[in-house]
Amino acid sequence: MPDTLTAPPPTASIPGTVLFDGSAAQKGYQLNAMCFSFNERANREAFAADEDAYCARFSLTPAQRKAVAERDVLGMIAAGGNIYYLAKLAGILGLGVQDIGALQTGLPVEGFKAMLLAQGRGQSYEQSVAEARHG
Amino acid sequence: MPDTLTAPPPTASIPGTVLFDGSAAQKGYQLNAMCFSFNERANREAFAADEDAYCARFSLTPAQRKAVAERDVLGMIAAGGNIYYLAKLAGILGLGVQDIGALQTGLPVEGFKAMLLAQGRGQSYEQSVAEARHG
Amino acid sequence: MAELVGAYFTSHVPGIGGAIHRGDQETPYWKPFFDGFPPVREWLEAMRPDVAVVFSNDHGLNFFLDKMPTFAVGAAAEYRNADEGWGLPLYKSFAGHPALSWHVIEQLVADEFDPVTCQAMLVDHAISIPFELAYPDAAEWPVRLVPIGINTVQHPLPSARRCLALGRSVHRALASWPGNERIVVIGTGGLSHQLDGERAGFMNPDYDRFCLDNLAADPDALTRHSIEEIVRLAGTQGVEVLNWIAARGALGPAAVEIHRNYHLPISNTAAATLVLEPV
Amino acid sequence: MAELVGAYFTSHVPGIGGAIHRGDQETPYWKPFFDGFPPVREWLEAMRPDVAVVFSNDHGLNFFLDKMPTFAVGAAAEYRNADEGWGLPLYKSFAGHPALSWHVIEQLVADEFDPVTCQAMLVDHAISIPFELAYPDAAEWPVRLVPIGINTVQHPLPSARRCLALGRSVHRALASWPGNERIVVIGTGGLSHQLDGERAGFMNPDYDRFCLDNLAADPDALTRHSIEEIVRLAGTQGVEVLNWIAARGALGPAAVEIHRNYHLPISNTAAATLVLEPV
Ligand SMILES: [Fe+3]
Ligand SMILES: [Fe+3]
Repeated sequence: MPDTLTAPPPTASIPGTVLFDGSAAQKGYQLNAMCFSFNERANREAFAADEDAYCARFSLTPAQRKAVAERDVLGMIAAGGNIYYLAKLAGILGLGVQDIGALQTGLPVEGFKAMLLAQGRGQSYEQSVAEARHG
Repeated sequence: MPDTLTAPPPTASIPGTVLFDGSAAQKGYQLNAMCFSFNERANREAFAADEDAYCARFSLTPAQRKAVAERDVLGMIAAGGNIYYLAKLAGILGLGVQDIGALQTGLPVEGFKAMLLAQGRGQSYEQSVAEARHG
Repeated sequence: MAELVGAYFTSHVPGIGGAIHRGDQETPYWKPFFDGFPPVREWLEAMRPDVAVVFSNDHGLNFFLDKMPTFAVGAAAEYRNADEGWGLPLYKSFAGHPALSWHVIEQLVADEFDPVTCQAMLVDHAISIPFELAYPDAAEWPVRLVPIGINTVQHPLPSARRCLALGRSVHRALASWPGNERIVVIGTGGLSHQLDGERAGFMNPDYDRFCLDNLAADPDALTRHSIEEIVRLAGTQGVEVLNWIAARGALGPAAVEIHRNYHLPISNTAAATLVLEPV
Repeated sequence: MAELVGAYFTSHVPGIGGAIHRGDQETPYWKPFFDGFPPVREWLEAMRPDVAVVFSNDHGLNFFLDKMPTFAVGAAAEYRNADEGWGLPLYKSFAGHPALSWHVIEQLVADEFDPVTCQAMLVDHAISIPFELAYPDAAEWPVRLVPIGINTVQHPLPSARRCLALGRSVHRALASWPGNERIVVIGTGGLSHQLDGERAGFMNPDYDRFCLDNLAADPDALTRHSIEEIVRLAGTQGVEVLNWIAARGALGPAAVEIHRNYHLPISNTAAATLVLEPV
């Protein structure tokens, strides 16, 4: 079995990864509820028309409001956002999954895409990220 | 173990009893959806104001509509009604659980109540029903 | 370390709420039922639980047939009662205990249960009435709530064996909870009654006694009957005994009976009240 | 007697729908992925299934955190797609097969699973895209749908072992179904990918190959990893492999690989396509 299958004990945390568990689900309820509402076009338009008022309607926490205002995806996740729901907000903001990936990794979008393509050429994730980061 | 604990094979049907199973749940969906809507006062008032229109809004089947129109509880159950939801309709119609019991057993309400009290004095259900039915 | 002080079981017939509202407790019809509660209140006063893990079933308030859970675990910060369709006065809200709820959910999933997790949940008379009976003078409930719902509405229902196992998994969660709460387990509903069909009004004291006699010492005895057999023996709504069985599992391996009351009829129902303590 | 013709597995990345819409199938970026599908289509044309039992996960369309199921079984007469938040053109609706759905539910509950039963259910791209790929020219889907949802959104997720057991219970239901339908099992999602966090963009062909190599002959091998280990190995959304594992269980004890395609990246995802037949 290759090395990448040797998993450490489950208590060890996973680098660069937040598990959306009960604690996050509790913390992020309002933010995710707002994102869930974006399944309806009228709600997306209401958000776009008055972002402050719409966030207030869902009682976002200050940390959530700040992360949304700053388009800070890692901040949204730290504030309990779940990517399956956040993806709907990203759509409103005109961000695709690669834009979001770029924002979270700190890579430029083209760098993030190149990192994905490098993995497609057989490079490891770590190597691909290192190259994208440092040329 | 007393005799009343000797249960027959599970395939045997239970007298005077309809299990609300998947088949009933499927058949009764509209009727139960209407009854579920009665958790809101405005819906109860809409039903009371125009029963035909309200039933039509929930696409009741003809059998369901007929049973509701005739306050025929056994008919509602045969049409897929579930007692936990039907109880809300009964409330609108001014019927308590003993009124419903009377309607379903064919006993007068006082007879149904007497049948319950007879069980409280230690008589069997069968005996209590027989007495209520034939004096 | 948290302490599991015991388990309290009671019927939850909606009409009980009406009797309380009217002050009918001492009337001949209601007295034999309400007389079962002073010992419950004294016991609770002595035990002073501050968390209640309550097994009950929804009565068409919180869930509909569009998405009907087998087991639903509340993980909300607050649980409100709401209009159940009869326009009655609302019961008091409950504060939740989300951290303990999630701890229970983690244990359940680890033990191969498949709960629906509810960060928002309404509670109906099946939860409110047992508290009205237990704390008649409370301005607010002295316990925080972890509600666990069991499907008794739409067949296939989970088997008695499955519900007992569910309760036992909850017990493991409570036993490993690092907080210092005093926890009471509550099972509500039943005992024998049937509201629907030509057999409406059916009760069965023999089966109820079998349940009451075995619940403390040999709860597995209650799992010998299939759901269909329980319906035959206890009536279509008598299957609410599943809530009792699960609550008994949550109490732990060994238990002793502290108090029992049994009286019928209350409305269409054989009403029972029971207090067990772990040993 | 119903016949279980085999199982089809594929990734369900939303961007695939965009590529189909734009007609990008032959572009250098997409061709290696779409080239995996002619064999799937030929196989389906030969097998002519008329029912599809599909294991997938909801992406925040049908369920929210207020009431989040571990396992959800659809029992609707019709399943509509709906706006997932991006205002994209809607996918075609599916006709359901309520009788088979209830048969599956009965088996699951008998086998001590605790599903949510959904007489109303929306379906998202995780179900629609596999059909767009399999039947690109269909005016309407040639199969009726029994959708089974697995929680991959909110931890605790059901373990791989639990998902495999779920699938095996579904297999027992299909094996005892008295109809004469031709049934295909479908698992959608994965393989390795991670959309969220600083590790966004993570893929792991080693783990994917481990899954693909073992799924037919030794699916229990995939249950050796805990959920946390799967997240580490496959990424936060790579846990969608749970849908594959459950679908493999539903195929029955022994299976052989008929077709495989694997290509990365498709969007942020390592995309795989697989067809298995029972032996
Ligand atoms: Fe009840
Ligand atoms: Fe997905």
